[in-house]
Amino acid sequence: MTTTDSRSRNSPRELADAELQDILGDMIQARVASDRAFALQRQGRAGTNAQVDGSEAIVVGAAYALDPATDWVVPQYRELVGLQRFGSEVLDRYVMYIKGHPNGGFHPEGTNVLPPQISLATQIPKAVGMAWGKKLQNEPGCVLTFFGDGSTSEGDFYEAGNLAGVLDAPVILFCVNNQWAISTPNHEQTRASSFASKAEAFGIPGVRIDGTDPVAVFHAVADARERAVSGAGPTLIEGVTYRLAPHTTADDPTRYVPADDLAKARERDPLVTFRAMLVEAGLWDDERQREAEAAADERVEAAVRRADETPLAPDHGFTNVFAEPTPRMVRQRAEMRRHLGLEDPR
Amino acid sequence: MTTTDSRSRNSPRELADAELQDILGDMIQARVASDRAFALQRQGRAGTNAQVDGSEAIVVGAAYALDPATDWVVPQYRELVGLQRFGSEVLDRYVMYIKGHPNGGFHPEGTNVLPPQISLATQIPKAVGMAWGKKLQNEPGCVLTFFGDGSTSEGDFYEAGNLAGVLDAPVILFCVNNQWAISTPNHEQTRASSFASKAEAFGIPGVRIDGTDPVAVFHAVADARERAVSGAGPTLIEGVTYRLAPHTTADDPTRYVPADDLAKARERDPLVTFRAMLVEAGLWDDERQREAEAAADERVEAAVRRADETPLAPDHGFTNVFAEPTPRMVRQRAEMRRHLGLEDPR
Amino acid sequence: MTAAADPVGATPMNMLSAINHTLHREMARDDRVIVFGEDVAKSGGVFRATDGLQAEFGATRVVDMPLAEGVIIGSAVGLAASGMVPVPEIQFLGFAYQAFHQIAGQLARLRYRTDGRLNAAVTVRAPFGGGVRTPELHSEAIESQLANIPGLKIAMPASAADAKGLLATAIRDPDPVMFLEPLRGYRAVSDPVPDGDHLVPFGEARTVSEGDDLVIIAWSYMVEIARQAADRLRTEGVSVQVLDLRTIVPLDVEAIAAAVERCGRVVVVQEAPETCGFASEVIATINDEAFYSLEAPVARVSGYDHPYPVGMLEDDYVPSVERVLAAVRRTLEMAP
Amino acid sequence: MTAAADPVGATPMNMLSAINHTLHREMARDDRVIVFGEDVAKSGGVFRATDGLQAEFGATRVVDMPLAEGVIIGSAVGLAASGMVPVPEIQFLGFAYQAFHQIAGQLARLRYRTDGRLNAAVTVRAPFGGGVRTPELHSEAIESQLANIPGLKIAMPASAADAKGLLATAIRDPDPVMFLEPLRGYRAVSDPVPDGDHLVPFGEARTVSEGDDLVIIAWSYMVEIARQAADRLRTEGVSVQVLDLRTIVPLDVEAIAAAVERCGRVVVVQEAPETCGFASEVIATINDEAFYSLEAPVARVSGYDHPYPVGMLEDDYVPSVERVLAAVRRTLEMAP
Ligand SMILES: Cc1ncc(C[n+]2csc(CCOP(=O)(O)OP(=O)(O)O)c2C)c(N)n1
Ligand SMILES: Cc1ncc(C[n+]2csc(CCOP(=O)(O)OP(=O)(O)O)c2C)c(N)n1
Ligand SMILES: [Mg+2]
Ligand SMILES: [Mg+2]
Repeated sequence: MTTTDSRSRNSPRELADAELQDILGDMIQARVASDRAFALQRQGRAGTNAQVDGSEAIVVGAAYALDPATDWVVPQYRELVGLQRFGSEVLDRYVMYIKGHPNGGFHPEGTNVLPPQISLATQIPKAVGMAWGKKLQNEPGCVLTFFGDGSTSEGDFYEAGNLAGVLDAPVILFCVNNQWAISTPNHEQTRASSFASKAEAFGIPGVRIDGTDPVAVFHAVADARERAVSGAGPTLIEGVTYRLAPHTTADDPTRYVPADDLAKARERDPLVTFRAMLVEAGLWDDERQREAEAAADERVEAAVRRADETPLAPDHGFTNVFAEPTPRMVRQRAEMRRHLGLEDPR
Repeated sequence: MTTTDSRSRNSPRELADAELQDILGDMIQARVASDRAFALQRQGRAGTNAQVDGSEAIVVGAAYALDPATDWVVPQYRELVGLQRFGSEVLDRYVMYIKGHPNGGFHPEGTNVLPPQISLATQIPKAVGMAWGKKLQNEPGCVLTFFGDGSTSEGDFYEAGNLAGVLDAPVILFCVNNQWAISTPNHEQTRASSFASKAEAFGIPGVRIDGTDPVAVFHAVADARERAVSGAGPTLIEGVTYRLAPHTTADDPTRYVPADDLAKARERDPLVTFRAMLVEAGLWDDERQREAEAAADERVEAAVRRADETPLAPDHGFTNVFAEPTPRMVRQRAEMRRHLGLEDPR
Repeated sequence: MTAAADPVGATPMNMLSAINHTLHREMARDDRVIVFGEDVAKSGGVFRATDGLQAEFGATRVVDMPLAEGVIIGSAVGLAASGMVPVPEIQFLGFAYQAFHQIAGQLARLRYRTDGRLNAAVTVRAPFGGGVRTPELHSEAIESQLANIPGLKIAMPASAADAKGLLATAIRDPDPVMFLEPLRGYRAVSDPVPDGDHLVPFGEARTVSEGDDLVIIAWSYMVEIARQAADRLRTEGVSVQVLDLRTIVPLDVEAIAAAVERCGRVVVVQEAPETCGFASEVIATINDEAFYSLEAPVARVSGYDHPYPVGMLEDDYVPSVERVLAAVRRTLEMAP
Repeated sequence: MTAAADPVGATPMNMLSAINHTLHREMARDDRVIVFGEDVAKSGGVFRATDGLQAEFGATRVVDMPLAEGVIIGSAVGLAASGMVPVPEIQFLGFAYQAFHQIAGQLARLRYRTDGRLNAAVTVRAPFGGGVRTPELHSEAIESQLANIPGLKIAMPASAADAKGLLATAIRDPDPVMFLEPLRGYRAVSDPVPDGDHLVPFGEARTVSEGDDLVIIAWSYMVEIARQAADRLRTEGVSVQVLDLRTIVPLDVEAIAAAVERCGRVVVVQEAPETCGFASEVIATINDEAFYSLEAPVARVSGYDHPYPVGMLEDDYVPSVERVLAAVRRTLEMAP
């Protein structure tokens, strides 16, 4: 059932020119935001965070195949910077998130994106449950969840994939194969012939595509979405790319990534190759590039500013555990506020 | 990589006549012990237990393909009655086990069988670890673990299968597909085309065989063992059969098993079909059948007697948690003994 | 400390019937309620707690799941995020361990992590508890491990009426509730269950029998053991209060403090092993709230610090009326 | 209450170096020892705790595993059954939840279930603890949940010397040990570590500073907080004992009782949320063993009953020197 998508990267059939340009714009923004997040960590203004570098075509290509009004994205942790299509809130909140601000997990009604997930693969059962709930409630649309190559080794991936198959859940399981799980390469992660081939275990289609090509990603996700919303069930997609940055701001990949491999991967940097493709098609030039970068910078700066300006209550942790805090929590909160010299909470 | 073994059930090539007779003898003993265990529960002399009915060919056929001196069996819970080849201790301890006697989990050095496992699929990672340990210590032999069709839905199965592939561990993963997980049939368990096909996710061979034919089982396990001990890695085997008894002594299958299906399955009862095959080959007759049943009865009765005679200390639970109990446990044990009017432990 | 119900009448039922009856009612009341788990649909559950639900509400609302506790809980979180009201069953609480990452990391945190955007209005039903000769991991009382996970409410009914009232409250509660059912009480505990809508609020303990020489604090089936002990002591002229906590999160700290203030002497009974069982938290709470009222150390009657034993040993492992009586007598004898 | 070591000399190290040094020594001493986990081999661990091991002992004894905590623990149990001495790493303790079914149901019970035939001589290393701005589930202090699981020993060193001595003891112990390493102590805690063989026996608490007005009981990094508080109090003329439990299972009940008898007043400090943290067990133990010596209720300084918070909130969540000081002062003021 596993197939390798062979659509040529030069035939973006169903995407209009303007969309191709928007996709590159969002990819640029993702990279800019990711770089900025790295810098913020180095300046002590943000915590550990994970760069998107190398996966921009996957995130943005997938986003353009989805309908932000009806579909949900359940991310791992690298993808939020590339989900501009799901609303500007996503970037704003993501910046708060990496700064360790408690509002960072909130997306207002209408922004159909969950916050980052650190506990690997635990988002996959959740995505399947959300898709199941959509089906039960006859809601339109589908759910797409991202997870890494490493995350496919967790029981959650298999349990969820198997259940998705049984339920014909309208869900797209998207494996972002960036070749590495921190220091662990694919061949130490599994002996399966591909991550897509694991779909066999669920009795669902598995598709392996070039994850550096947003058009290939777009088509694969569009096809999977079509299956999902028509009731034909889930699809497992493997997008093959290469992690172009350290695992996170806390990682030193020179200890384990072969320099040659990385150099080769850089030649296929999606920001370079897709730009070249659009340039060749007459859809992009240096001027557009400068504009896109400037626009991205501005959006990112605005998000950082908003995050910096969002007030913070030291006892925020007591809110939103339960709809109403327990008496014990009320007591603890009062103790905390007293200790910090604050008034009792309203 | 998934294959369906098509060796004819009439060509027991590598098994000598005497072995075929021994296999049927052990299958008969398994059924006798299983029936007796059911009766003991009904008499209030044993706890809930699970019958082997329908899986005798799998357990005994597999056991004959293994070397009890070097290989380990890591069972689920139905198989112990059929592992006579691994030593008479196995049956003795199993009877203690179902009676709820704390010695029931013990197998003396040289009996390479773990006790029953209730927490489904948790034995699979353990079996892979044992096989890995064998490899690290250059020990001969392999490890075979049994698990049900339902157990393949647990994360443990996938995590362990994937690791086994990565390590080339000398392990045989044997899925006993008896069509049911309590009341859940195969098609509600997974949409995979077969349980054997899940091997694709691990990059290891998957083999699907007729689990009512001990000769087919023997060959599949013998082949898998050959792969394991030669360093070629693990194999997933699916033995297809039908559960001929209730799930356990506590179950009422008339609520969910279609009577027709069960009737059809009874026609393929391995004890009937394999006996017919041996009769046809001139290797079995009514006299042998009577003898085998009598011998089985006797062995089972002896095991029940031994279990009944094994003394029991109410504070046995404190032993063998740790090599040495903690001071708190020593205190608790003394309290328990005092409460029960027993002397302080030696 | 009183139930919020205003029942028209009441019908005697055992806990199992009360649970089944409540599931029927709640599914009828709110069509977002969905029941799923291993063997809950066609067979009606291994104890028949979900019997008849599939026949009444259909195969999309009462679902037999693949055998995987992790995704039973994980998908429940997703269902809740989508607006459903999931009531998954874990066949035995010991198998909740397979789902601890989903319970602790996901179920307990959906609201927290999304800063209030999404609720996990999930009620996880799971039977547990000893004394009925089940195989391993069917009996384990692990409520204190769950209570250490912030974001979970934990209901542990001891009567059929409370099984109904707490389960209805749990299902209607916007937060995740672990609803732990005592195996031994399924058929052994029977009492009048209010007809009609019956809601027992969380965090309100129940005085099962009045007394002022000593208070026995318990929850789930141990309340029954405590009650029997109190009855025996009454015939000896000893007046013992039995306080049923009903929910351990939220905890009725006031009721505990009031009982300790009145009685001065306390026995806490739990099925779990001694170390880090919920009894320790009760003792710590008494230390916080009623230290100066204590006339003797609080006695704990617990399982022991070894794994829940096999059948032939369990009667000496699970707290018995005799062990509770001994603890009460010892505590009454201690110098103030 | 004293270490069993007779060291020739000592070398100052931080906890991380002490752990790395001990792993090197134990692997050299016993070739059944095998180290594995996520990223422990090629990269030497995300904190470098296992740095250099693969270079020294080869790729079969130091192994990068597929990303799956359940089978990391599950295969460790099997390795132990086969005669190896596994030292798996869980990259952060919060991800032990993915393996709770293997920890509670298998690791803790191999010996019990086989009635003594097989040992699970496994040491599970896992870092945890707050104050270093890690993402979620990296900080969670869940030791009390583990302590409620019979069959696990739990070591929680607070000094570099103990990190060495307890780790060596854990690896040589025939039973499963959860060896929990404080993230914040990896580099911040540094002290002289005995050269040569250094074994700290389990179940023997350590007095970090002497005093008799009040005892602060702590473990892991909270010992450091307690020590700083005690130092500050000493300058004010208050004499505070700091007792480091070192292992919470087995627990040094005698040392706790002796300290309470001498001091009469107690503060317990833990990183975990208040409800059902190990501090509750300490209080219950004091209630059992030294009730009549208590001059005031035991004070708990804990994390709060909400999930471990995001970075900007954590400094007000994890117990601080200031919160410990406040608890000490309050406790000293209480009427006896
Ligand atoms: C359950 C769990 N185990 C371990 C970790 C620690 N960890 C964080 S990222 C990572 C590697 C993830 O690899 P992959 O899934 O391929 O995603 P990538 O980072 O490459 O995008 C690990 C082991 C974690 N966050 N969660
Ligand atoms: C982890 C876990 N979950 C649930 C159960 C309850 N349970 C016991 S047997 C069973 C069905 C097992 O089916 P299968 O694996 O096919 O084995 P079979 O009984 O058919 O041989 C279930 C759900 C359990 N024992 N362990
Ligand atoms: Mg990756
Ligand atoms: Mg089955």
